[in-house]
Amino acid sequence: MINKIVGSMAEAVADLKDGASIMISGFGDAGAPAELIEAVIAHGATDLTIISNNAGAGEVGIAALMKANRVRKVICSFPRQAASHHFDARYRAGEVELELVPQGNLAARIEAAGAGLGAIFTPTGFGTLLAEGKETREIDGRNYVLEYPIHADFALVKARAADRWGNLVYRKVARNFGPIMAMAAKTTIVQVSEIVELGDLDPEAIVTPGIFVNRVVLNSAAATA
Amino acid sequence: MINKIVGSMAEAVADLKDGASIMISGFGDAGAPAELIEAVIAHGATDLTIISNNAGAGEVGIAALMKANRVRKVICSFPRQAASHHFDARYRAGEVELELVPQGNLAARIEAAGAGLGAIFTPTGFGTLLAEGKETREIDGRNYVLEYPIHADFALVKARAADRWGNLVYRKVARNFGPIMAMAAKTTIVQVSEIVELGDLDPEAIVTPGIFVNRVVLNSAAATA
Amino acid sequence: MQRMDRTALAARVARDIPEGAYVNLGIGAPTMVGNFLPRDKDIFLQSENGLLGMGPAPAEAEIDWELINAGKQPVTILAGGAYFHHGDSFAMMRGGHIDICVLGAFQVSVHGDLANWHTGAPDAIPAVGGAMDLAIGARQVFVMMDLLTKTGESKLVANCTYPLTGLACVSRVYTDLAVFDVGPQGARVVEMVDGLDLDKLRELTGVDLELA
Amino acid sequence: MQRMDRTALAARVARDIPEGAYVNLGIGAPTMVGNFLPRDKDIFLQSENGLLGMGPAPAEAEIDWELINAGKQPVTILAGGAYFHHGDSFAMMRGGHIDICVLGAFQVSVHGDLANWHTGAPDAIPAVGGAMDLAIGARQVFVMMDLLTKTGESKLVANCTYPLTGLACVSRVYTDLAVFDVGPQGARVVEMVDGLDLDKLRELTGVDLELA
Repeated sequence: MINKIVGSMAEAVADLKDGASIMISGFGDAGAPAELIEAVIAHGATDLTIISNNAGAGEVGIAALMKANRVRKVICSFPRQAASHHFDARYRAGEVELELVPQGNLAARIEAAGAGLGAIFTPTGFGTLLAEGKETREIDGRNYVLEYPIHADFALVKARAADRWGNLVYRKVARNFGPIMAMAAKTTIVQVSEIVELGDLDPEAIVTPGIFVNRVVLNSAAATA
Repeated sequence: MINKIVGSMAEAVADLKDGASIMISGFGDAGAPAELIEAVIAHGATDLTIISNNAGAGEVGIAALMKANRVRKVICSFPRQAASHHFDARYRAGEVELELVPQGNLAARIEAAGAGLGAIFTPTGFGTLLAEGKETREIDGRNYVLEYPIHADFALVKARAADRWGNLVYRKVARNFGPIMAMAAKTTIVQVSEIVELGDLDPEAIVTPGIFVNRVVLNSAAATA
Repeated sequence: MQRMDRTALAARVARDIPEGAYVNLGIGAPTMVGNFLPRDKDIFLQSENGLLGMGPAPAEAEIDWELINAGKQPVTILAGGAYFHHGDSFAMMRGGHIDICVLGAFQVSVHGDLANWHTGAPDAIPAVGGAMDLAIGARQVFVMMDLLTKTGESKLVANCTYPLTGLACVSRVYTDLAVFDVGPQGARVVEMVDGLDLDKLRELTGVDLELA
Repeated sequence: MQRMDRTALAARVARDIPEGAYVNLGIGAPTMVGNFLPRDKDIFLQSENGLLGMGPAPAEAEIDWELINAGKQPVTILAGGAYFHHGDSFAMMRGGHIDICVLGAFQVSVHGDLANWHTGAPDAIPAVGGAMDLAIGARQVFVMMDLLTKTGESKLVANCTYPLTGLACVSRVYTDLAVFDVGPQGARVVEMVDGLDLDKLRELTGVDLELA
């Protein structure tokens, strides 16, 4: 019997290594796997590359990783925001490298990794600073930039519910990067607020089939969501 | 008030032109919009390019288009099958051109069109006859073929249910190419066996949001499915 | 001459959005356009974080922090709305499925180049979000901005000096003093506030202008 | 020497599929492998037409022609199964998420090249389906075939003469007479039917062979 449900957040991230690349779902707080990130901090892994839309705000989640100085590099679209002070400080001190990627290219490059493409020609960013030095090509009268897939060792994802095979459904806009990150990482770890029996999720409405999920952990503190 | 529901199959395809490119959903009969194809035959448009997984089998659907000699070119992955005699005859007579595409490249090229990518490097087909003459590149130690998006003037799709904004849900494996074709065509026309009120479809479970759908028509003959 | 305030400008932009349009409203001032869309018409608001059919702000008691817009403000979903992931959301933009997006700007060139993500200041921490995807993806890009900076320089320019967001992507610029069409032919004045004339506008902007 | 029939061969392949594997079974003989997978273990069958968690054939009364496998035969879905569209289905393959696929073949080279889609006959109408995607996408590609053609030629070859499906993609070849590992080091014999020895097998195939 295959049961992808593990007993604790700590167990879920136990095999993290220093230097790992980690995708983290979320758009702001919605969909951010805060409890898994806490477990990463407790685990102690450092020199991490974080791939996420933001670089953390406030004091929890990615911001806490920043504060603990565990991050070597951030690949994201929107690092600077209200309360991104922990990232800002590390960045200004030269302690964290930033690869700034337009949000849609971030999504498309993550999708390309999940789908096994070698590279994609995307129109986004052509002629801008963010395409400097990159290969470009005119195709059918339009200009494109060649962008490469973003793979990761781990994806940390927040979903609403899962079964023991790792099938996932999400909640409202907390879905955001979860489904595409789950496809792009070697090991996908998901925190959910509900575990359901096999067959309880409508096969027509499963958003992430279990093939893309390695471990599921119940966030027992989830009062809402 | 926006209401994408049209009154008849004939009305749904009324603006077809000779020479149009048409994506047609379905994998075998599952998901094939047989009644919309009948309307295309009745409409009379000819010199069509058909993009579909198959090139028709038996006497209805794409096979009937073949029989009526309306098709100039087929882009598909699996033309030859039991009962593909109408395609076989046209092909052997030199009356229809065939662009044979591996099924996953067909899907990926349709997705690229829907997502606005200019081209993709795919590993499928590298070193085979189907990549002859195509640009290739080694990326991170793996070989890829450059493939271009497949756009179409129309997509004919079969779904299970729709609302007046064109939101769609499908049924079992009849889903297949429908969602990606809906995204890749200038005009997407969908036949469904049920029309529901706005709000009746669960927003978490809508597979094709209405933004990708132009017209919906009820297949009133749909006893099942 | 009577400048339009932000509210009036949002209402002005809203008047150009037809029923049936799929629309993305950028964060900041463009979000206000939503308040002026006619409630009796079906206009579809897309939010880049995975929502189509976005409704107005909820009552305090109904706030759900997993139902927010791209500016991270609480919103609602209309009957007929749908959720989707980020890949599909940006496919909507990049694939040309969004009819109109409304963005703010630091500068717009008379040919439609857009600069709205980075001041170019050496100590600035840049952030781009979805601006570049929207700029080149939406069929029509509307910009909403003050015509002049606080120090009186025109933000409608012959050539952008700030780092670009997208090339030749803006079609219309709504400002507090005038509305312009921009594009290959240069800038055309669609309308001006009372008390302003073409010569005065040329003087304020320093760019070639014709009436539309 | 006792050739394995198709049924025995399917059972043999099934023994090498571990619990937890995500598996795609090609159309034709490979589909039979599903009949020999242990029912008490969770092995996940993917069907390229948009189904994961495929179950056995239904009773006659339960047949649903919108629940079919890639060979267009009626199947069932297990509790815990999921439907998805063709884009996601082939992302599963191409993206390396399928652990094992089992395919038939016209020829396999000792280095793992696969030819299984086209005889190369000038009058043949070619069809490729998902074979090329599976060949290069699955982490392990198992081939299931007779070792010899009806006229006695080996289908395990030094170099394929039929048009290729994929290069260096096959890891293991299950035949009626022997099981081979193929790859960069050439072909290694994993097992043979009773009454066969390495010399005889070298003679039958005409290729370099070593014991694994």
